[in-house]
Amino acid sequence: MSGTPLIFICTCYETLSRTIPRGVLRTGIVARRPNAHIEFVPSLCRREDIDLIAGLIKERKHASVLLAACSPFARGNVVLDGLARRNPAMQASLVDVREGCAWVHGGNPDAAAAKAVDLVCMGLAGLRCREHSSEFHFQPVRRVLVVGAGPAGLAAAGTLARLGIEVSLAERMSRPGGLLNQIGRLFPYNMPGREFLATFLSEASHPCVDLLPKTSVTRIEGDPGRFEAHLSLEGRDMTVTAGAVILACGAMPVLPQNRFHSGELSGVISQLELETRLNKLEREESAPAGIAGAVFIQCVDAREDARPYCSTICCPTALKNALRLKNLNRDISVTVLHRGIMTPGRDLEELYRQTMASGVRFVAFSPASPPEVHGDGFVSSVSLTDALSARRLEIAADLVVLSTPLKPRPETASLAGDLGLRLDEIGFACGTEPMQPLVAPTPGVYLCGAVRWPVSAQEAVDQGRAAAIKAAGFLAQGALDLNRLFLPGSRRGPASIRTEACSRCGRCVSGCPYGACRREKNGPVTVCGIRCRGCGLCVAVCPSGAVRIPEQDSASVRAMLREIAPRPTALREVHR
Amino acid sequence: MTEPASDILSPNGCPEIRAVVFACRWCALVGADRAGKERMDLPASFRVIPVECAAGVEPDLVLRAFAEGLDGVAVMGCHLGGCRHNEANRSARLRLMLLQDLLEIIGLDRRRLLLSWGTAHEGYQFAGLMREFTAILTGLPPVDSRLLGPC
Amino acid sequence: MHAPDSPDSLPVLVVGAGVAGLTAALDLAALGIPVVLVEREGCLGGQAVRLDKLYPSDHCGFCPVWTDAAACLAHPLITLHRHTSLEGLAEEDGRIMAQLAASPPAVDLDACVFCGLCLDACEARGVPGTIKMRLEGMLSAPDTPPVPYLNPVLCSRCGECAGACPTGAIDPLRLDRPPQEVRLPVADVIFATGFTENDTTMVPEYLPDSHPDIFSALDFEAWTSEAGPNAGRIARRSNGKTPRSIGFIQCVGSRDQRFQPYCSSVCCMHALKQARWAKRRLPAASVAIFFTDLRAIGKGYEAYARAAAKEGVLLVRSRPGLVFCLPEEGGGSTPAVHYEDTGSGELITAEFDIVVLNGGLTACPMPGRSGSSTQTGSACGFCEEPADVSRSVVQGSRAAALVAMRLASRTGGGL
Amino acid sequence: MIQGQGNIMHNAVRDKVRLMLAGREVVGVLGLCGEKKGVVPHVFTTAEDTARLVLEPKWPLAKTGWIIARAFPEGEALGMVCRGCDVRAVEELVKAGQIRPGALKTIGVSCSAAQAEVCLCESPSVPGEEPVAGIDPMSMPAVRSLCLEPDRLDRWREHFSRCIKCYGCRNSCPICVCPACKLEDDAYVTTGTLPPDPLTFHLIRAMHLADRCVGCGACQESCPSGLPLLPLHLAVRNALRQREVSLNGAGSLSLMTAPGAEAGTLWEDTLGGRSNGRRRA
Repeated sequence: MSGTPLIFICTCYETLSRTIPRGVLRTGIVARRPNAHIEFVPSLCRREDIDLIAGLIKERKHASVLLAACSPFARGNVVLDGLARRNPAMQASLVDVREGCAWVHGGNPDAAAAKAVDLVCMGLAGLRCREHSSEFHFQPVRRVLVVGAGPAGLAAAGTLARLGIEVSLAERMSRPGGLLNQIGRLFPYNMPGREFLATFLSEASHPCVDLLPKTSVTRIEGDPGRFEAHLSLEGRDMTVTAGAVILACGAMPVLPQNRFHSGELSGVISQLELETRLNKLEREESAPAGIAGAVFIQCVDAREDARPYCSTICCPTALKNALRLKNLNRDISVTVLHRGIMTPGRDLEELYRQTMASGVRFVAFSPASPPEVHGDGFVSSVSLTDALSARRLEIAADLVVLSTPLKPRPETASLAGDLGLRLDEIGFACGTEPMQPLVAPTPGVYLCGAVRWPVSAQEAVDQGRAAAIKAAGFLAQGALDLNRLFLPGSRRGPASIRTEACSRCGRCVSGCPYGACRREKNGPVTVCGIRCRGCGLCVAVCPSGAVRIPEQDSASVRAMLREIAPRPTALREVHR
Repeated sequence: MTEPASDILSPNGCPEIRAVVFACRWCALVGADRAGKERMDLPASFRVIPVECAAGVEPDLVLRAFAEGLDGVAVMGCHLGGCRHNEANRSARLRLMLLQDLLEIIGLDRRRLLLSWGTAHEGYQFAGLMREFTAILTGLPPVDSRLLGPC
Repeated sequence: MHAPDSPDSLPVLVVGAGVAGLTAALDLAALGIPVVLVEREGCLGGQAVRLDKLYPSDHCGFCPVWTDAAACLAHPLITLHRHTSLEGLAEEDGRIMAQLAASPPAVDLDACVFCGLCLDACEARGVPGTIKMRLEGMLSAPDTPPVPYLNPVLCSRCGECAGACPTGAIDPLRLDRPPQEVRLPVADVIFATGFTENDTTMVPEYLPDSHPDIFSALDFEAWTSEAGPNAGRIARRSNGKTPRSIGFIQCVGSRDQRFQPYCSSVCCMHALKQARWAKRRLPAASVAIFFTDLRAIGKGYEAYARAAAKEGVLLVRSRPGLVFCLPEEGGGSTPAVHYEDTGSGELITAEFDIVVLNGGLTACPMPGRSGSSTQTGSACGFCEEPADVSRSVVQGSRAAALVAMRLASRTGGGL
Repeated sequence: MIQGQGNIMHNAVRDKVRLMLAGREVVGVLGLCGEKKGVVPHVFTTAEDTARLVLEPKWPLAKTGWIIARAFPEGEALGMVCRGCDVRAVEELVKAGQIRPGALKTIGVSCSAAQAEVCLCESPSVPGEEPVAGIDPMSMPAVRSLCLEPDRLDRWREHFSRCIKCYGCRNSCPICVCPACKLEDDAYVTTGTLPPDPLTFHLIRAMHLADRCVGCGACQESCPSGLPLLPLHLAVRNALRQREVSLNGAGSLSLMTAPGAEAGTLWEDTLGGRSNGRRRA
């Protein structure tokens, strides 16, 4: 086994040689590495080329190989990955002498040649001090903990069960369904909430799903693949071991505390209150008694400085309930006071149009001059300035419905803390925007439903399914696919800490963006391999040089710097 | 003006400038790659070392680079808020800005350490930075152990 | 795990490699389910990689996407067919048979090594400019570097380039070859065909395409993108000058009974994003958005809108009735917007150096989606329901989940 | 400092020490012991012994205290009569997990304003004592001439060239307690050269101490070649503070905590103009 690496220089069908002649390159390298094994090849990236060089390396018994070719983004990665597939144990690294050198210095061939030599020597230096981190495997527990049995949690559990994965479904309340239990009808198709819920309840009632009602999650410890969740079932403590966690603990409605005289004027109620009343009326198929005019006020306690966000679902909910009122009694005059009706998309816009067609009146107001609710004991009227016509309006009303937003649940923060999720400024949990909104930075942790942002029931179940398949995918992989995470083509292992050199100062612990570095109580600092993504922050902040990324060690970087360092020249002599 | 402008010129009329670029492979490395694909003509003064994240660049090794006699070091990462490693580049920025201050304190020009956050992901952006950087370094004398060694 | 040679080891067909399609493909492959991913265009990422920036993170458009694109290219279980579209689905002895039409371009991306030898050969022989190095797609994701593009009109089919190409990647004769029909048995189908921007000429009152400074939203994105022709500089298309004012008109040809009754749901945020970026790059310019309802309802969107307002983006609740051109001093003309200021009720005519029309987006067709009896496959992304990136990827995963569940129920038990 | 006050303070401290010893809180109290030739650090274990306890001159004891007390088993503690900087150093050592909280019980003695002048110290007084006016190091000529004057490079060159690489600065530093040190690692500091390459040897230390330095000046006092190390460390600490304040509005000194306040900050670079937005020919 020869220690010196075999160097393949791809001339890309001699196009490289136009700028950097083979001879110059060879002499340049040999001048610095007298016993370098250099092979010029016209191409590296065709399958047969890769087979060829893989064979050559085997027969010449080289431990490592350096490819001087095009950029990893062009074809370089194809070659590296191809080699890795044929011989996983081999140390291969790539330097980009085409895009990175010949093509950008075409105007100055001498400099280009000198740089190419530098790059090759840097590659060799890097290979010399490079360590091969061992293949990284982990056996995840094939069970998923789903926190919260609302629509999102139920859908997630049901999906996982059908994919043959065990689920522990922890629900705070005595029965599953979450907020959906209080909703009689769902926009946009006016589907009965019970019916909708039933489909997902039946999905989740599956031998694989272990539903734990009246259970709250107190703490989640452990690492991806083996989380230890501490639950309390009516005060009784129990532990669940799960490979992945899906956070679906939902959100809670804000109640209109004495806004618009709610509480002091009878007839001023919250949207949720109206919902329950309508459910009752629809069950009894009776018309609402003593209501001639109903006024909905949107964006109560929302989209203002105190709560600067739009809760997404209040507008469609209001439209749906306005329609329900109309359906119960055509003669009720219904007015919706709004700051813009938020019904994006096809179906919701259709709902908006239906509502208008049914005779529901829409009046826009500006937050600067909110509506005023009048009455004495009972609500009598609402007055406001129409934002579109600037006219004053007085609307007779014996029912005023306040649309309030959803807000994060208190337990979200603590669970997010345990699971390494970030919270946004409002307190909802964040995934990895924009491409993986339901995936936490910590592997094996997913979120869905209103815990991330207020969503309709339909969207909640969609997110539940989405989170479920992500979790299933995570549990399916035996070893983390490091290539996708780390430097192109070069498989890289997690950071490692030399305990004898570690001063336990905890800089890496407080610095690590993934919570992978941790210090047990006056024990050594360790790195959790599954969490670590090799960003190297720990290496940069360690004062004693105890941390290292095996494939890009500080020593090798230093060696590369040496190769770049200017050789003594006439210039420097003059300087002396 | 902390350093006298270099009046030493190599035979071909321009000082021999050497710089190393630590390029985040998610952002600046893409820019470098594109500069190549678009076959832009750049000064041959820099050598790129790809890194997984700018947060992984050791300030101590940056100092090492200067000690090796390099005229400049560039660290290029994703734009703040776009880091692929959970905002790791924010603290990297702080560390490296401090390193600039340190250079300034002992009287070296802070511009020797170029920091770029999300300003090099297009070919022309990378090219522009490299040209400007080289131009700046050309105006400064070589940092050499000699420069700081016994007089 | 998914048994490779069971009857259910047929691949799942994913139509469209936009963000939804990519996500669906990756999620399925992660479960060991083979996937065939067909993309009409040459590059992956769909509309997202054509965006300069994404809201609300202000992230570059292509950067987050190409990670997934690269993962798809590298994944052993995902077979990618570029320049291929789905013609229809047929039912054959209980199996879904997909009819694909592959029209490979003159240059085979997977074989080309971008050495540029064909250019030289062509320049020596053919008409100059017949072969150009051009970005595949508007923005080049690293998996699609500038590739030689063979101009079918100029090309004399002399074949010099084919002779010069060391890898046989280029073949002018492919230009004239009709698309090849491919029939492929598949286990299930996921439609992620995305959307196309409506032809704004539909909306006569806004003079679309009649003045170089009247843009459609995606044109404007391309025109001002950092990877685009102006490298992030905002200039007028008519005279290259820096605009003093930019007007964004929302709901153009959408929420409009004449054309598209529904709301495209992404345009409000898109306009806010473009407005903010315009303001960042030209702090002096006055930037206004004419909206019907400012629908910024997603995670962090309201905050984004508030920030825009704070940065001086003028938000006008109004649906302009007319856009017309006024002569400019020193020649040329500039578009002007005629609208009612709903606050005061007065009619205003304001000149804008650039007008951006934002609105109608139409879902792409899903051939064979609605079969004779029931609907086949699952749809996700914009083609199912207007959606932005973060919604599309969720829908993509959901579609993958539904398919995976169907397959699991067929095999009985888990995957 | 007027003699009378000195005596009062002296007695007060001595009483505290006696109390500590009597109460068996500590196995001994580290302090300065007056001898004919001068003073030496000494661990006082008996009440009568404390008669020899002296408070002047200022002598950083934190590192000594750490060396003695780090190995103490649970429950054992060492008292230490020390200055404000030593109190801060002990806090840092606890923060960095280098010593069990409570293993070093400090009896703080404020420095005089005059002493603060010498030490370039901004907080000479210890918590609980009546405050003594500190000074802003960046306003002192000693610091300004080294860190702000145009010719500072030459001054530093001259100073650094006198380094004999004895590691005294590191060994005396209460913060430098790593079992391994980059200053001895060839990957960072070329070994076997004299004077050591200052860019690495001294500046690497400066970087490491930026968010930890307590300004005790032990490094400078222990330097046989009299390198002005204190101004260097104070200037870096000051620079970091400026950065922290400008980035996240807080004075919390840490090289790890990412500035949060400017979330969503966009493109920037250190070359004068923005690099995006203009294609160069």
